[in-house]
Amino acid sequence: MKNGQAGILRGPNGVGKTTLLRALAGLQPVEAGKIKCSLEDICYSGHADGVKPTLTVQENLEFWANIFSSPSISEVAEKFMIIDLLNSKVGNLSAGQKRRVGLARLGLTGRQVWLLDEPTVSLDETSVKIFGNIIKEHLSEDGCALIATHIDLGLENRAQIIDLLKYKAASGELSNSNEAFL
Amino acid sequence: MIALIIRDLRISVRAGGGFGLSLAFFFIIVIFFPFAIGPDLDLLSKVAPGTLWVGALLACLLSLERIFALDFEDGTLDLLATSSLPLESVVISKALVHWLTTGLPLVLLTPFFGILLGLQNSNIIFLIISLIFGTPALSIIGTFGAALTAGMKRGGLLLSILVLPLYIPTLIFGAEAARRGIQGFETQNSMLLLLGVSLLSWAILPFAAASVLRINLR
Amino acid sequence: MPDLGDYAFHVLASYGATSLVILLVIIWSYLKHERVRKTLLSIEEKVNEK
Amino acid sequence: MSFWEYANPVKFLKLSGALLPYLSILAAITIIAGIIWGFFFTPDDYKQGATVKILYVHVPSAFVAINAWFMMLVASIIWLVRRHHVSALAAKAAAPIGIAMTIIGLVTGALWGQPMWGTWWEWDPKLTSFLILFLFYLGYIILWAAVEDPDTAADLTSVLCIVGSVFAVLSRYATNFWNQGLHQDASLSIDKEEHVADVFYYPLIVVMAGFVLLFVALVLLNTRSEIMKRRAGAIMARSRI
Repeated sequence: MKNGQAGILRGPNGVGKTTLLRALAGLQPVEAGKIKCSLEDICYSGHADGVKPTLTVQENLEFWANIFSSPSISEVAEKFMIIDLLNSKVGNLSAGQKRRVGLARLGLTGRQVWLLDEPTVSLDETSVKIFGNIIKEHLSEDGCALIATHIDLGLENRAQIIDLLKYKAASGELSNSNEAFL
Repeated sequence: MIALIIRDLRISVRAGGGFGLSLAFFFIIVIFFPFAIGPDLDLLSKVAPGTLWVGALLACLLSLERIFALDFEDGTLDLLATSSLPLESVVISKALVHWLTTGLPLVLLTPFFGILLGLQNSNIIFLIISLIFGTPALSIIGTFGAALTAGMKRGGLLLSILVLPLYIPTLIFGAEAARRGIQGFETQNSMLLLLGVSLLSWAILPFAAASVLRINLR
Repeated sequence: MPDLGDYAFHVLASYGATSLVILLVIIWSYLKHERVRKTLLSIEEKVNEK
Repeated sequence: MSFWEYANPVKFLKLSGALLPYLSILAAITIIAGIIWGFFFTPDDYKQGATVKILYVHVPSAFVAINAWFMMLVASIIWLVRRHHVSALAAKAAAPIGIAMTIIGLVTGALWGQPMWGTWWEWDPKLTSFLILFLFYLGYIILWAAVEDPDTAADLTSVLCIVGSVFAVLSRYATNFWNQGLHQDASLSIDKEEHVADVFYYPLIVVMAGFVLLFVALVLLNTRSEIMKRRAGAIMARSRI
């Protein structure tokens, strides 16, 4: 993977897309192979949004902006089309709107490598398109992204599709912890 | 870290945050003891330090499960773990918020509850000091227990079984200090030991809790 | 048999309780060991046949 | 050849299987010999009369109960540092035996206390800390049972064991301190080894050695069960692939 490139992880359910992303993010131990990237550059976004229903959108974003010490949230909010929602409570939003708030966090981190696990769940068509554009912009700013998804994000030539099924067949092995007992 | 503390405080005072639940629980325990023991104020004042200590401990226990459960479910914990904030400071913030929303209000209300149990002289100050020293230990030990059971279904009961034995030294020293103080004996030794337990817990448990959290996030 | 005097009950009960608990632990461990050993053997056999 | 070679589960199974029969027989002989010596061939204590014979079951079980936890602590640390599965499973295997020994210690303590102190239960620091030890064992065993993934369970229980050790020691001192506050000097102290006369001491040592051998044998047996259980699971997982 180079800067300015995106990888799309494909493969049927249970093939290990989430596991791979979590391992890359440093949440899970890696059983084989190496990661050539500092954990400080990686931003992971999973199935769950990590936004609090009792707080407003603004409070949620401000919190993450603080954690990643990035200054302003208004720019990012505009990009992700949630600027009108800033003052409403997340609990009152629809699933798609909530997802957008969750994704907006990516823009706040200022990190180069985005690891996205099913980012487009519950987004409508226009939001998907906008999100695709955001990723393109991120790529053109020398970032890179690894995305597990089944939907076409419109990244065309920038994206390199990685089908995990092949690797699964090649390396169908036991976990280390089981191996010790054989 | 401060941002995390502020956010958690905000969540806990918003609707459904559970702030006040453990206070109400504490209040009810204090009221129920006279019902069980009888209205004799002399007798009540003798058991009052122990009652208030056990009450505080149970009230603490009640709110432990919430410390990590919500953040674990909605993925916040994953995100925090991948952020530049070390998990140790996440643990410390969580424990601090737990103390601010549970321990501190309990300490502040103790003088009033003491009156209900016949503790009406100025010696109640010893009880309050012992709670000030002891409740932080309850919070951090509880946070460790919550980290241990984060992500488990039916973790609540397990959490109590794991945490209660760890509470024993704090309870013994704390209640001892309060009892001695109220009966007019010197309390220096037990207070210092209580403080020692608190400081020791705060020194070692953030690391243990963070390592356990990492294991649970795998 | 030594004369235990007034304390016969306490002494004998202690020995009784101790041997009871120890025997229970031994039997429990042994039964578990046998059960697991048999399942393992049957599984190994099955895999070898294939 | 290094000691760590036996951290390989398969090698461990072989070695322990060969060792176990001898160990069990040795444990049985030692315990029975020690008990017979102590029960039939030692005089009554001038103060405590025949109850002193409870010594021969009470002290060894208490000794094993405490040291079983200590063994679990060491095994847990080895697991966390060197990731040898046998070590984690040995810690798991020791817990039920430790809790059984704790129960024996408590029951025989009560049976001894009744004629000596006039009550079945006394909040004596030693008895109290045994009750607390019981709680620690309970939490440890329940945590093992509650976590599905074996490696996660091993990690979590290991950390609990280490933290628990710190707090168990604190509790020990706390109970000492706490009971001093109420009673004067512990008139109820049947403080053991310190002033046991030689006649009682030698058979006691034999029984203690027997209990330790029994403990080791039982831990080996239970560790074998755990290893075989994991092995069965691993073979199943492999055949599925």
